[in-house]
Amino acid sequence: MSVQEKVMTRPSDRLNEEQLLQMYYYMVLSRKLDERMWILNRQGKAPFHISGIGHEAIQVAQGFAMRKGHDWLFPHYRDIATCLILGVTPRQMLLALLGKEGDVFSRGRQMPEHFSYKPSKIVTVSSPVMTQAPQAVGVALASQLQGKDEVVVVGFGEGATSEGDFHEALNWAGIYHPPIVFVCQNNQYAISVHVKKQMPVENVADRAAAYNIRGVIVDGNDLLACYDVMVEAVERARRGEGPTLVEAKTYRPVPHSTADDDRSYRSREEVEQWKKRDPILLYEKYLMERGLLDEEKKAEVLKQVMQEVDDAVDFALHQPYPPVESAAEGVFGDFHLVKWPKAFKRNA
Amino acid sequence: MSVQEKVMTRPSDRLNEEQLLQMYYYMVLSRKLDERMWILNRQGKAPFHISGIGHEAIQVAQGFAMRKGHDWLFPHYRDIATCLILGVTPRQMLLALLGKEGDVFSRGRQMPEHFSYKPSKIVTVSSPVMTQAPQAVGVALASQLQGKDEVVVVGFGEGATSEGDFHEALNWAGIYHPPIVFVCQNNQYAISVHVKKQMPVENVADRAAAYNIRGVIVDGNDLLACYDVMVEAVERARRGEGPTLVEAKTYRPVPHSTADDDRSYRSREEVEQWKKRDPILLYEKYLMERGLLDEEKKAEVLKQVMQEVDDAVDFALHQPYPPVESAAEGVFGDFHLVKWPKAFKRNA
Amino acid sequence: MATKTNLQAVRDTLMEIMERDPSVVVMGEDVGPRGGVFRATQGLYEKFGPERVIDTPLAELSIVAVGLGMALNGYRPICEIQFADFIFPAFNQIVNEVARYRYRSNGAWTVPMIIRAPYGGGVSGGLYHSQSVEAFFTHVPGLYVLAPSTPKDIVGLLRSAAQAPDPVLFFEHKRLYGLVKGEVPDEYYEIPIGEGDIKRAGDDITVVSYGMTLHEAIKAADKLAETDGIQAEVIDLRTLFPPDLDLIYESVRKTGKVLIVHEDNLTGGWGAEIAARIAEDMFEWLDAPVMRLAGPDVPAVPYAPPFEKWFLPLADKIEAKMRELAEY
Amino acid sequence: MATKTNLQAVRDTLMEIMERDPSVVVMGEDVGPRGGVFRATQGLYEKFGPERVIDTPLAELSIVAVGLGMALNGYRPICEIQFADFIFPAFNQIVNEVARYRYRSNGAWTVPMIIRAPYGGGVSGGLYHSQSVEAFFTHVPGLYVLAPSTPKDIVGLLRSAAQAPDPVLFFEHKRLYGLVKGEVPDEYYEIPIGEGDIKRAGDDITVVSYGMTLHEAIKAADKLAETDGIQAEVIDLRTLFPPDLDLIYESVRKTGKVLIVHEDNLTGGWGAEIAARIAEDMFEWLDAPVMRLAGPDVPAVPYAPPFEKWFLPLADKIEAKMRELAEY
Ligand SMILES: Cc1ncc(C[n+]2csc(CCOP(=O)(O)OP(=O)(O)O)c2C)c(N)n1
Ligand SMILES: Cc1ncc(C[n+]2csc(CCOP(=O)(O)OP(=O)(O)O)c2C)c(N)n1
Ligand SMILES: [Mg+2]
Ligand SMILES: [Mg+2]
Repeated sequence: MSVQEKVMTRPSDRLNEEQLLQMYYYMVLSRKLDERMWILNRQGKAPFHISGIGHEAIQVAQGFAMRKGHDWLFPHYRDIATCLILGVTPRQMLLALLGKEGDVFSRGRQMPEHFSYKPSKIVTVSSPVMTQAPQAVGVALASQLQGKDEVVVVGFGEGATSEGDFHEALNWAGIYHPPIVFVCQNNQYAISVHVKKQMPVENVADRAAAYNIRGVIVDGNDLLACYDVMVEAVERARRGEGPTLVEAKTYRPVPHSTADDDRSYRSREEVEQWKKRDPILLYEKYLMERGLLDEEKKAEVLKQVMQEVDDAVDFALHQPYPPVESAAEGVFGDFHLVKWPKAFKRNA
Repeated sequence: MSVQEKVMTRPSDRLNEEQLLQMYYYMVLSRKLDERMWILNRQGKAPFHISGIGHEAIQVAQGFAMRKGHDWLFPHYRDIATCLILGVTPRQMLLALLGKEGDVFSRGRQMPEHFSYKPSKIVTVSSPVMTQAPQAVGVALASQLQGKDEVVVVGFGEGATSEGDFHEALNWAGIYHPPIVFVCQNNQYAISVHVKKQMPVENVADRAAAYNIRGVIVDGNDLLACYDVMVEAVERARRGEGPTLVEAKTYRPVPHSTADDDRSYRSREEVEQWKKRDPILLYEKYLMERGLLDEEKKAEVLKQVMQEVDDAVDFALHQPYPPVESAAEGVFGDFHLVKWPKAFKRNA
Repeated sequence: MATKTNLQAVRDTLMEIMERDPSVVVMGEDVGPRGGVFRATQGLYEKFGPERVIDTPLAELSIVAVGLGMALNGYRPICEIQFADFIFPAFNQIVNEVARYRYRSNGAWTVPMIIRAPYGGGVSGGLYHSQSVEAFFTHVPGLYVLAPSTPKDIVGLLRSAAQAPDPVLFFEHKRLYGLVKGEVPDEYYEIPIGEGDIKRAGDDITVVSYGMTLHEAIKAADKLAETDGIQAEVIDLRTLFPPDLDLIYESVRKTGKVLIVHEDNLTGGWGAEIAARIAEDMFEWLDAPVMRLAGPDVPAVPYAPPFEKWFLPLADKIEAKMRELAEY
Repeated sequence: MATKTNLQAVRDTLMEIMERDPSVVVMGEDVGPRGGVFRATQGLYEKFGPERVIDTPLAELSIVAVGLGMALNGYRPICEIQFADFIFPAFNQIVNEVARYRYRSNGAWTVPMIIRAPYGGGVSGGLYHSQSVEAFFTHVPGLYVLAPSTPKDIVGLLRSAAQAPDPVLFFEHKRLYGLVKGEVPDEYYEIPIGEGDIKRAGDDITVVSYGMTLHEAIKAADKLAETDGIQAEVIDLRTLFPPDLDLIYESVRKTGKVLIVHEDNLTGGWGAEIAARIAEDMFEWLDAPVMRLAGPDVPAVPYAPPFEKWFLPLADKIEAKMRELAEY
């Protein structure tokens, strides 16, 4: 096989023009939605937002590598782009941002970006980091035992890998080989803590060997490189060839969240340097080189995106909050075999 | 340097006859004491015992590699031999077995083999496995920060490495490089669970690479091999050359504890096979080959050991239990800045 | 009617549940060929094989978390924590995750699973094989907490737990495993979660308990009836959350006096909540202060036999306290 | 006298303690150059450097465990848990280890350390940045649990905590960090652990609280005095364990009526223990049932602004409950 042929077997080579432009569309949509959420926060309209900016390449890649509604996602809290691809609408994102009625993630109970959308098998996110990893192993184990061909994708940051949950999840994954892909978005910081203070090895993926699973490093700002790695990992898992730990090297060009100020822990030069490798810039360059994008088309996409964003914001701002009584509901489900004592006043 | 010279630089080559026989003495003492504890349990005199039998080579090795009273030990609960070497007496072991007054570990509060002896810097053992590992890192970090030349040795079984604490401890150790030696006594079983169900890699020591620390595998039944590895690890740590994860491959030829029955999970053949590699047998063979031991000397050692064991048992059986009021003491220390409300009846 | 020990009740009911419901898996340390360190899962592995009876790595956090994940994807896991003392590595997963999945997803994601754990003292287990941990969980909205202590109640409540759409903590007192024997009806029955049980009728004082101290309280009550003619009504909470206040209040309306007994240490124990509820809701009915008798405020049950006796609220101590209450 | 916010009180006192005691180290996530996510450790890194102000890996279990180890070997660590909600990964280390070292080694090994954690709602933190977790720890023998809520109390209690020979949990209400301002005496003082404080005198009813609800209770009391002429005595527990029952009982002897208010959910909250104690010990003095007002039994404070208001026991709800009690 010639080098040329080898290259042509990359999954991304099988993407047609429409798909390539769809990916671009989701990158821009995610970015613009995200930027607007920052603005809404700065305007005092949204109490909090945690951002996916700069992480869109790996996020879009994983979304496209998955079978929508069939595979499972335990998202990283930055995975706005992935969730959009899997079926969450911009309106739903905004409703969650504001805690409004219609928030499909939690009906106003959770902070923004705590995604949850059962029709898309997006499993509810919580804030304590890394708890989702061993849970995702459980879902994958269940798929395996039932002979289903679902794959589970679970995301997290590099900082979270210091938690014991990471080790336990990978250990189980190594033992049972369920269909799971661990995706680490290594953006080099856990809030202010640089990855060099976080772990004594260069790469998170180097740790895969300790669990006898595949570890792969990819440029997390290069969409198609991410796509290739993700498709391979997902399809291997589907074929029963076991778990992969993917490490996407990336950067967070914005503060950790709207509550953060990153000037105390890193230089502006470092941030500016990385902005030159913005995943959207890189992908635009690629598309332009391939002749799939020009300024006109760019403007068109942007216009469409901004319409969606405006619509979502407008819609969400005008929705009511959920009725206050609803906050007390659903701590337990209905169950015919539970007898709630009358005298036990549930004060909720 | 010739092969011969290289061989002669092993730490064990520097051991003199007396030291070699002392090591033998401790192996036998630990074994005989341990066997007697089983008997006391079977006689209904001791509620529980967890055994070091078969693990004496690595335990004696680590004891001799440490500076007594200077280095710290967070023992594995099987480390009877190590504790004896570091200064715990057979009488104290027996008092702890029976929960009698004079038990230096806990004054009757903890189960047997929950060692603790501050004069020897043996830190109090608890039952939840692996909790000690990150604690030991803290002690080592404190030594490092204070520029002390103490080394911390921390022991555990291979099963316990599945706990998140293991990962967190090694991660910190890799980041800070404090003077610590992790010693895993891999006896291939965690109660009934074989190591193959416990972890997806062949060796615990293989995991050291994930933390950028040294990993060393040693025949855990070969005393002098263990000694060489332990001295090197301890002295490297002392010289500031960082942590080592030592994996001593061994076997538990007895049930997990007096509460276990190992026939449900492994064959008698397997156990018998391993008994042929009993660390005491191997070491006796070595000493005999070197002309340091003969049947007469063996009998002499045994006699001395049995006297100590008999004395300890006899002594402990005749000691009283601690006064019952003492069970209520020492939940908190005296502190001039705490005002215990009079009306707050402490029901202890 | 068959006579069974508590242990047999657990084991037989697990067997029955697994036979009936193919989505049930049992997972935990040594639950496979070893049959559990208390033999509570004995025979399951042989019958259902390694895919439904899973010997897990030594890692409680992930026993619970992997169980949770399986519950999301078609299974109903019964996770065993070998000793309740070792449930704390899984605390984050239970409190922040298992208990909150339903609420935080507004009912979209639910976690039907059981976490079983042997608890309690009286077996020379020292500080780390004797703990009572229920009060850490009864405080957490989103968890059912059960602690039956007779074979009949174990069977009936385990059957109910195995149908619950929400997580259930199922605590089994390890000292009672072999100690308590009782009749189990042959016909199928369930005991609703949240229903207490009067284990001994009486109308002088009310005693509320569960676990080992329940049995001690019954002993004490019988003794007291004999010696002093005082008739205590002994209520077995069985379900700790939600607690059957209806039953307790009914009894208090009759007796006006109530004593709560548990093995867990007093301060912040589950008895505090029960006492606070009675004191508030039944204020007008009370002829004496709501009293509590519980384990001392030391870090769990110490090992030496006299210490263990000192720690545990056994019949003699309960009897004395009952007398004090009756005489108030 | 300087006027400080709660946050400044924490920060300045940490600075002072580190200056005075070279064995003190501060460790936690983002406590270094970032100065903590709430800026409670701002300036420490610049002053004391990376050996005494340690940015740790993102791992609460080992923040506590490594701290414990350092405490064994010459240091007095002040470990920060970034949000109380994230203390649960360290639960095993705190409950089974930190709290038990002294007792299990019969006093040979001790653990002088502080674990600081911002807690509580009112900052749009949703289910995982709003939790009150104190009741999980007040139940555990071997831990001091403090929750001061004014600058003066924070300074005085943090100074005491930093000299304790045993572990101290130090909870700081995050909503109050910037909200509460108060005077801090210039001269050095300490506040003993275990001493409550009457924050508002009165003799009609007694209100016991701590944290944010303490401030709300004072507001409610002032309002009630104005509108109804009812004088409530508001007691700030400050130290949760051991609780100053002396002070409470003295007040109850005067008022005969007591209300306990906390933000943590009602069932199994720390108020249960306080209520149970009062109900038992002060039975003869009570003219009304011991009442409690607390957060609802849902898994923590939900996010949407109206939900948050619904959850928190704010002044209006407290006022209504006080009136109910006064009128009983
Ligand atoms: C258990 C836990 N501890 C602390 C936090 C607070 N916290 C939120 S995000 C974060 C940093 C996470 O860093 P990383 O895993 O690298 O993900 P990133 O935010 O960089 O994508 C921290 C410390 C948390 N959410 N959970
Ligand atoms: C956290 C925790 N979970 C479970 C147990 C029960 N337990 C005691 S020893 C043991 C097996 C330990 O195996 P390993 O670490 O290999 O050490 P070994 O006993 O073989 O020396 C188990 C499961 C425990 N002590 N602590
Ligand atoms: Mg990061
Ligand atoms: Mg082992």
